[in-house]
Amino acid sequence: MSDPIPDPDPFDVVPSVADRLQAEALIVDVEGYEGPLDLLLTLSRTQKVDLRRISVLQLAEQYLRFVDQAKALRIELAADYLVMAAWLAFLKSRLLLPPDPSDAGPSAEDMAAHLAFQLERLAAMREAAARLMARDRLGRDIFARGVSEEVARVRRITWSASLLDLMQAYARIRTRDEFRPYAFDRQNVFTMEQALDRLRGLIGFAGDWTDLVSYLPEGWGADPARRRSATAATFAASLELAKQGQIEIRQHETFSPISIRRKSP
Amino acid sequence: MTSDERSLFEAPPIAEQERMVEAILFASTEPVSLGELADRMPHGADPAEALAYLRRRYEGRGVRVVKVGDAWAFRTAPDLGFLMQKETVEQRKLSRAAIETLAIVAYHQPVTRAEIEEIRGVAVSRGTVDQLLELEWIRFGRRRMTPGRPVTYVVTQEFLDHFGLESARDLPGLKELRAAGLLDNRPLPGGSASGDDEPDETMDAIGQSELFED
Amino acid sequence: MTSDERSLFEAPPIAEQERMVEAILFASTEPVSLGELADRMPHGADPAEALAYLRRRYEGRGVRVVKVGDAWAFRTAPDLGFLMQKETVEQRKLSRAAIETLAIVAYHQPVTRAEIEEIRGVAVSRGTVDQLLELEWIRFGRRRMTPGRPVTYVVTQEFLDHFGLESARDLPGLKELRAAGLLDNRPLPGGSASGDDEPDETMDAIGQSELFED
Repeated sequence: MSDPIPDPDPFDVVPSVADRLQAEALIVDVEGYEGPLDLLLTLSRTQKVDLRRISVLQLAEQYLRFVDQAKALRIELAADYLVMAAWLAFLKSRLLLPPDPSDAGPSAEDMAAHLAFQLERLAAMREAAARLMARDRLGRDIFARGVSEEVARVRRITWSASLLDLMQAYARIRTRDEFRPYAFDRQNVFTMEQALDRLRGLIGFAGDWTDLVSYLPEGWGADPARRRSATAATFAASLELAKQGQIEIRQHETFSPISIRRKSP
Repeated sequence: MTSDERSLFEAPPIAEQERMVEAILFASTEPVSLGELADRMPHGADPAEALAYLRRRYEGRGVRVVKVGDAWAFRTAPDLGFLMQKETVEQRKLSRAAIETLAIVAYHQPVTRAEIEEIRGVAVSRGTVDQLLELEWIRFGRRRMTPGRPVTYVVTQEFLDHFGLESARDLPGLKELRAAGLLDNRPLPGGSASGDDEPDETMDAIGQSELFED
Repeated sequence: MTSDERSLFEAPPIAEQERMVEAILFASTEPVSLGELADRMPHGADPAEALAYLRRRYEGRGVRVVKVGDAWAFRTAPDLGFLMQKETVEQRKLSRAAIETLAIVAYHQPVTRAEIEEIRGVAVSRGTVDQLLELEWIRFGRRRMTPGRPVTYVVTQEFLDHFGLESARDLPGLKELRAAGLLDNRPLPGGSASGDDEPDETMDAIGQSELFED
C-alpha cells in the first residue's frame, strides 16, 4: 500500500516554476477544498500513481509544506487542517524512525495504510457520485406521465347487522312489552259472581223452562267477545245454582239450547 | 444528440416517429396538437401519420389516444374508469334504533311508521328510516286503507339475502327466541307465550293477514 | 359496476388484467406498488403476471414499464429524452457536498452522519442533508444500535425513480466497490486520531435532538 521507504522528494529538492505555481494555486484555492482529506486527495494526484501505491510519507510532506506556505501567506486555515497537519507530522516521524518494539499502538504502516484507504474510498465515492449523476435521470432524460389522473378516494361504509342482532333487537322490544304493568281487562268480562247475582235475582220469577240465553245481561249480546264472556259466566252460574239445588237444567240434545227453571220446592 | 443531427438530413422511419409521438403525448401535461408535435419532432417527420399508427396500436388497450379539441392525448379507456377510484370500505355497526326498526318491519310487515313507534314506544327518526331505505333493506309497501292512508314498510329481497332468509316468515318467533336463550325465560303474567299476543293484537292480525298475501 | 360485481366470483382474463394494469400505471405519475395494483384491481387478479405481459408489450416502445423498488411505472424511453426538453423543469443545482453525500448514502446505506463525515473527511452541513431530505432522495432509516443510537440515512424510492434504478443493488459499480473493500466500514487502527470523531459527536447529538423535536 504505502511506501515506507523515505525517497527524496524531488519537489523539495528542485522546486520547478511549474511546481511552485501549482503549490500556490493550491493555496489560493484553499476555500475550494472540502476539508483536509479532499486536499490530501488532490495532492496525491501529483504522485501520478494508483492510490494503492501512493507514498504516504511523500503525501505527508506535501501536506505539511502546504500548511507552512499557507502560514507564510497569512492564510488562516481551518482547525481541522491543522489537526490533520499535526497527525501527519506524527505519522511522518513514525515512518522515518525505526519501529519502537515497546510501542503497543498501531504501527506507522497501519496508520499510513488507513490513510491510503480513506483516500481511495473518497476517490471511489467521488467517481460513484459522478456515475450516478451521469445516469439517465427522471425529468432530464426520462419522463414520467405528464398528467396524473386523480384517483378518487371513495369511502364506502357498509353497515353490518347479523340475524342475531336483529332477533335480539326484536326480543328486546317484545320483552319490554311483556313486562308492562299487567292490567286485567274488566270492561269486557262478565264474571261468574256477576252472573250468579243476576241469576239469583231473576230465577225466583221463572217458574217454567226458560232458555239460558235470555238471562244474558243487557248490552252483552251484540259484541261477540262480550257475548262469549257473559254466556260462559251465566252457564257457570247456572251450574253452580243447580249444584246448590236451586234450579234444574235440561238440554234435549247436544248443542241444543240449554233451559233452566226454578226447582219446585 | 446524434439522432437529432442525423434527422436534419433524413426523417426517421415511421415506426420511430410513432415512438416519438407516443413519448411526447405520454409526458405532456396538456394535449398536444399536430403542430406542436411537428415542432418537437425531427425535421421531415410526419406526425399525422405517426399518430394514425399510434392510435391503431392503442385500440382496445387500457389507454387510448383521443382527440381533445385540436390536440391529442392519452386517456384511460372508458370501461376502466372504475379503476381510477380507490375504495376504502368501512364496516360500521347499525345503530340500535335502526336495528330495532328493521326488526319491527321484518316481524310486522307491512307496518306504518306510527305502528313502529307504538311497538318501540319511542319516535322513529326520519334518518333511521332513510338509512334502512338507502341500504335497501326496507322499501315502501302498499298504503294502509285506513284514515290518512299511511305508507307501510316491508323488507326487501336484499334484506333477506343479507340475513340469509328465504322469507320474512322464516324469522324465529318469540317462542323460538326464548328457547334460543335470546329472551329471559321469565313466565309471562298473561300466561301467553306466543310471539303475537295481546298488546299488538290488532296490528298483528293485520300484519299476518297481509304477510301471507305475497 | 357490473364488472366489479362479476369479478367477485371470477378474476377477469389475463389480457383484461393487463389492460387494467396499463390504465392504472398510465394514470399515475408515481410508481404504483403491486399491493396497490391488487387493491384496485378486481378480486382474484394477478397484477404480477399482468405486469410481465405488459412489460413485454412495451419493450422497444416510446414508453417503457420500469420497476422502481417494489413499484412500477411507465417512463419514456431514455433515447427520446431529447424530444422532451421543453418539459424540463429547471433542477436546483446540487452542491458537490450534496452529490457526494448522496452517493455515500446510496452505497453505504444505512449510514450515520458520523460515517458520512468520516468518508468525506469533513463535517456534513445540515443544509446538505436537508436538501437531500427535501428532494426525498434520502430518508431516515433505523437507528444504529450503537452507543448514542444514531439515526441512519437510506435512499428512497424517489431516488431510485430519479436515477432509473430498479433497486439500490443496481447502483453502478456496486459490486466492484464491495469487492475492493471500499464499502467496508474500516476503523482507524488504534482508535480516533484522524480528527473526524470528536466534532461529530456533538453534531450527531444535535442531529438527534432535532429529530426528536418533530
